[in-house]
Amino acid sequence: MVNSMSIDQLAGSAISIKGLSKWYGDFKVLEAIDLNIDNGEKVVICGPSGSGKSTLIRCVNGLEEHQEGQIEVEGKVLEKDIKSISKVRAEVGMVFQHFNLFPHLSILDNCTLAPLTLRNVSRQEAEETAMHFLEKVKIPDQAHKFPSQLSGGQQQRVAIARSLCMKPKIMLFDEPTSALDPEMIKEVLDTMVELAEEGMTMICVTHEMGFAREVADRVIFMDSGKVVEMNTPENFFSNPEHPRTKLFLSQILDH
Amino acid sequence: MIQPPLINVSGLCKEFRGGIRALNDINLSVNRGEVVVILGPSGSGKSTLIRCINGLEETTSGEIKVEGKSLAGNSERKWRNHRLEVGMVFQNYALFPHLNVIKNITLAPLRAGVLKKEEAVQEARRLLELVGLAAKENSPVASLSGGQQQRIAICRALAMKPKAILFDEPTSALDPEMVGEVLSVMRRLADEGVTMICVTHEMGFAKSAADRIVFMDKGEIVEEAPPQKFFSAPESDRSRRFLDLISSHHG
Amino acid sequence: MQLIIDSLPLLFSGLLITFKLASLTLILTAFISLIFGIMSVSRYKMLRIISIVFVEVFRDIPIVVNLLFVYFGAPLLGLALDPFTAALVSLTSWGSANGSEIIRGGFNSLAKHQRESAMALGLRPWETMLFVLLPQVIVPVLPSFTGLFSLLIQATSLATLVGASEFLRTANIIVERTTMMTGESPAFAVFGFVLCVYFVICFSLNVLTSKLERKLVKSRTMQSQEEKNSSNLLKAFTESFSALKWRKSHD
Amino acid sequence: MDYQFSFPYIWGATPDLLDGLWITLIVSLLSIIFSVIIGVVCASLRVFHVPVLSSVAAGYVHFIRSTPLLVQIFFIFYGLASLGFGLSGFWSGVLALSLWGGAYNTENIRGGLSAVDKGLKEAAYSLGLRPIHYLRLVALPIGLRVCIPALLNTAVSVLKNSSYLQAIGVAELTFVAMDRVAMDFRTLEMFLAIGLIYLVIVLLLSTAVRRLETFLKAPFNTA
Repeated sequence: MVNSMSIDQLAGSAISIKGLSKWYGDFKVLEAIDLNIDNGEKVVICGPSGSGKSTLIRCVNGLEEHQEGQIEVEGKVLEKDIKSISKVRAEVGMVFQHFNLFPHLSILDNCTLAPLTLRNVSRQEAEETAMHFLEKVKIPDQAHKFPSQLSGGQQQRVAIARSLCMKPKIMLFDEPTSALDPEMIKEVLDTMVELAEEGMTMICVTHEMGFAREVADRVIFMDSGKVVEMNTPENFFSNPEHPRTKLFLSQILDH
Repeated sequence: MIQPPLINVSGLCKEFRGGIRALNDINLSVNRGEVVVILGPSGSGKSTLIRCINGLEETTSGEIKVEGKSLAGNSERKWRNHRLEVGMVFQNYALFPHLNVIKNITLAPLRAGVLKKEEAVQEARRLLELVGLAAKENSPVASLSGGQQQRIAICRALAMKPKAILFDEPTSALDPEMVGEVLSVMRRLADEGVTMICVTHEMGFAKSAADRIVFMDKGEIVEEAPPQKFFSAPESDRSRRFLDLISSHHG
Repeated sequence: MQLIIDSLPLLFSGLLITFKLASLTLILTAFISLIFGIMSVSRYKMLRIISIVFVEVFRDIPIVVNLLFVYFGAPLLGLALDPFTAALVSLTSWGSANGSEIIRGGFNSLAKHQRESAMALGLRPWETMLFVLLPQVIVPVLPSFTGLFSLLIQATSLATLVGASEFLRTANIIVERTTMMTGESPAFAVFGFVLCVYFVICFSLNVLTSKLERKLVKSRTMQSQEEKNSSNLLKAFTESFSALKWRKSHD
Repeated sequence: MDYQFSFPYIWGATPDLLDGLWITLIVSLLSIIFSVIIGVVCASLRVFHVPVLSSVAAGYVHFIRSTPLLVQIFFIFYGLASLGFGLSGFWSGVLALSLWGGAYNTENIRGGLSAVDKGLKEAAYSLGLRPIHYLRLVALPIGLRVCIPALLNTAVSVLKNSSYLQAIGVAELTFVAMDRVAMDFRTLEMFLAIGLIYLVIVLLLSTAVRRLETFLKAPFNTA
């Protein structure tokens, strides 16, 4: 009985994190994190700066090494050797706060670089895929420009398209809108909402509470490297359990 | 007798090198005790405007008057005297990293000879108390959070006993949880009757603290209205579009 | 090997002169660099031009040419210099040109906000320089200066060319003398020894340089971890380092 | 002191000076080419953390940067000869300057590679690219562009430092001038002439570097 349950859980799990701990020197950034994320689930992580929320999702695709615990992505355990990490990374797309587009490549080349290098596709095929996703984020007409010629909002949408070109099963977002001017936040959030509606598994570190309310299946609140509260968005916003959460929400929502 | 406005800007134009027009015929007057919030998309010239008011940018044409005295084309010395009367708070705090908190606050008043050493320290302590950072008096600036640094930058500007304070996006470099603490200090100043001109994206603050909203776009003032009116029934299309974009993802 | 041990007293007397030359050069260089460095960011165009001309001329003309000119040319202008003084003059002029460039780089890498916020507080230009800018420039340029000092110490060996009896010249004398007496040249061992002595001295300076650099970058990084929003400062510092490294002339 | 400055003297010395300039340029050019090759090789060894060789490269860089160029030149010219591997003054000079420039170029190129924004590395990795892909497709195209000005600055230094070679009798510009000074005592004329020549060459080159720097600093957008 117990066994079959855990197998069932595994089958539905996109990401399973068990007892994850991480230190920077003596400083513990993550403390015994347990987290299961099902296929198609959308999770929003929030918390004060330094709470470890970015570190957590950076551990999921091996950008940060963890010291204890286990991370499984799509049933594959994240190991230390570069080959297995690369395999996991190809399944997991990531979008960064500062976009991190390759400045020396055009938008189109940014999108085709990884597929051409890692997957056996022809250039034509890769470019078609790229254009497909660029249309989806509504900037096909910018395909031959360079990143520096685009606004922040446009760059971030390109970054999303670039990740999608690898056809990932999971998308990680690390404060995707916090480096953007206020008028550009909406266009990026709209893209993310659309992606969510198509059923993509998403983990999102963000302070955009409107987005969390609209899209998230679960909201996680972290503080000092620990998961303090995990709840449905309705409960999370209307009656948070933990005093730390209440304080945080009052700080974020009040002004 | 009608008192002249504290700050009066008329016909102000500013061109950057290369002929880019950042400000076009700006007319704005701010009365004593008034809180004016300037809103607008990025690149609309709102920061440039208040930097001109503080003489950090040279103006191309137009006039800036403080208490009825014109500043156009004046010498560096007069600008300096003017700056003594108008404080400024920057987006990136711009605290002096090599000085501790209290020295940051007392440096300018001491150099300007406004206060004696003891008075200056006392005044600084009073201001630190006001922003809730009395305990940080001797900390190095670098050890403080962004919100704390910005509150100290406000103290630093207040220590000169300015007649008005200009805020240039004071919260936009801050983490979201720290925005509240800075805004509450600003609110308190507004309540106490400090004259403020504030460039910000914080709509909540604009709604609750401003006496007047000035909406700018492409270097021009598009709309000027009290906040209730601006947020409920903006007159121009441009303001409406801006409000749509900003508000749709908040709250 | 025996030869080197036998000649140690002679070598040591040369090394002493090298030390004397180096220490005088370093002190003068530090002082003159500061003056020209501050001049190069002055508000007065004339001072800036003087500084630029000084820097360009003494950096661009090879130090060998500079030295030979000072030694052989000065007598024609009625100012005969002994080899030691000639070396001191030319090394100092070369070092100061490079040093003032380092200091100028330090000023330019300071966040623009620092000067502005000091201005906004009404500090006078010289007060801004003395209390706000200079203290912030001194520390970040330290590594570049220890690097420059290492180069200057190396450059003292050039004094050989005009006949100052410093370290390399004593070594040269030993090589020549022994070759004449025995018919076999000990050049490999003797010059190898000289290389090693210089290496010990300059390598420790270079290690100090990179330690200072790392420490500075680290203190800035730690600051920025606590304080994400001050990353512009960190950027300014790292940029200044890379800029300085490129510019660090290494003749 | 009745020293009569004579411009015609400079004019008369022009053929000699041109000969010297020619040698200066040839020595510099050869040394610059070798020093870039050395720099690329050693920087790659360092960046790839090749065992043993990486430390050897580091040691070489430290040694060259911590010892005077003049002593290096003497060591190569006199020292090697005393062991029986004598090189001519010309080739000793090229060898010394190449080794010297190579050490600085190693650091230049390494610096260029590490100046590439860390975020790009993470972005590349998060797309599943391997370190070698990252180096080839992202770090090198950006990093080399970043370090071109530094390479040119070192090249300018090599050219200036070719004047050190007058100490071992290579007939380059400074040597020619000193030679004539010893014969005719026209010190001011000769130094004015070579001083101007160096100044013009270096100013031209460094202006070019600065132009290039602003050009290179501009974002990538020439489609």
